[in-house]
Amino acid sequence: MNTVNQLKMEFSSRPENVAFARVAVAAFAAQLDFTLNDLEEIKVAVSEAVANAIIHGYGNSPDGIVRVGAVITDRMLEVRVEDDGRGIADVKRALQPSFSTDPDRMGLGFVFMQSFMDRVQVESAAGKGTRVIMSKVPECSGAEAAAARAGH
Amino acid sequence: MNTVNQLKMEFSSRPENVAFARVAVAAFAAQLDFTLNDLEEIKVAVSEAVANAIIHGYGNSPDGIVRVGAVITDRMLEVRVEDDGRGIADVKRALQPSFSTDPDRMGLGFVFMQSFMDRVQVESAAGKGTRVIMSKVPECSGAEAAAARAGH
Amino acid sequence: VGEIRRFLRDDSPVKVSRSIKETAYRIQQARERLTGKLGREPAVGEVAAELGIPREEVVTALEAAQSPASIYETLHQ
Ligand SMILES: Nc1ncnc2c1ncn2[C@@H]1O[C@H](COP(=O)(O)OP(=O)(O)O)[C@@H](O)[C@H]1O
Ligand SMILES: Nc1ncnc2c1ncn2[C@@H]1O[C@H](COP(=O)(O)OP(=O)(O)O)[C@@H](O)[C@H]1O
Ligand SMILES: [Mg+2]
Ligand SMILES: [Mg+2]
Repeated sequence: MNTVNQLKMEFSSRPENVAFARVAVAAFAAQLDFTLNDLEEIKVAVSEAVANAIIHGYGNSPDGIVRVGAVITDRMLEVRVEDDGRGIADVKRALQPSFSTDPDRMGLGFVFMQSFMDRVQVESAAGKGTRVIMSKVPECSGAEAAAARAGH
Repeated sequence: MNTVNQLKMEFSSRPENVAFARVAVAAFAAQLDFTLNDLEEIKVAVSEAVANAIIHGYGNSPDGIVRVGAVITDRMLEVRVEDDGRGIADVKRALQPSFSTDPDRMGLGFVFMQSFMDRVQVESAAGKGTRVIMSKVPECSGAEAAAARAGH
Repeated sequence: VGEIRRFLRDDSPVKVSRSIKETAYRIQQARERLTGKLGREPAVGEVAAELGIPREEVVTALEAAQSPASIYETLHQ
């Protein structure tokens, strides 16, 4: 079985949409056998990526559009968060723990994404917008865990 | 203040996405001062429209795309549910209570939409897909209710 | 990153602290309390403020409470 369920969303770069995007992606992801803890982690990762698009990508202007895509295949969730904002000149540096271009921020967004998702890829360049692609596979759970316990 | 917050979603015409769309639209609508009861009504209306797109529009094939848009202005939620499916030849007849082209169904979907939303408009033609546009204004509540009581 | 992950898992404020059903129950209680106090149905923002949770989380908790057998049970805490 290699079914694919697809979701694409686009919304205004308004801060109130961070919470919306978080619960929407979690509601979609809940179709896979994620644990509660997994879903919480996905919510944090999505919040961080969407907040970055709004705050850094669009400099808090509400006129930008944030695109969030989610794909569910048999065993995996992939989430994309994209903006057409100012982009990141040095992606490697941006990914460093506690690096931030804003002295008031903690610079831990990418660290959270990397800790909570299995894989995180960042595509960006100055003036070219940013795309964050993250994926996560449910921990051994449900039927599978039962089967594992039963020694199958 | 006439701010606009916009959401556009596209997803596969799979039955599991009815529940997803319902929660996503209600979560987005929660930015307005709807009561919990209003939000329940919005969920039912969205469920019915999305279910129609999947069941009738695409004849339960999972390969179609359902588009759901939501716009929040200062005082109002507008929701659009669109499919590129088989369309409705006679919209007026389809809107009649208990009319259904499927003898196993109750034909109450449009009745629910019309009773739970303030306004429902259906644009469709045979072979041309279907678009349902619904809007709802929060009942007098919050600041406004307080102002009303204070006699403003 | 492995260590941070462990740290966040063990100590995160995000950690699952309350059951979904409990949150849904608290929402219903807040709703009744506010209805009494305000003399009308509270708006979702008022319920959220009363409980100190985001508006969106009120929506997902209620979905869970309504269809306890559904996948949305796993959605909210
Ligand atoms: N979507 C984006 N557009 C532009 N710059 C970004 C984007 N996302 C991240 N960045 C850059 O990467 C840095 C690190 O991001 P992050 O780890 O989330 O920390 P913080 O948001 O606290 O600054 C940000 O300070 C910013 O310079
Ligand atoms: N998106 C759609 N595409 C094609 N036909 C539709 C669509 N939505 C509704 N219809 C038609 O309108 C009829 C009435 O819809 P509804 O009131 O929801 O009742 P039911 O779904 O129980 O049949 C359906 O039986 C169907 O023939
Ligand atoms: Mg950040
Ligand atoms: Mg119907």
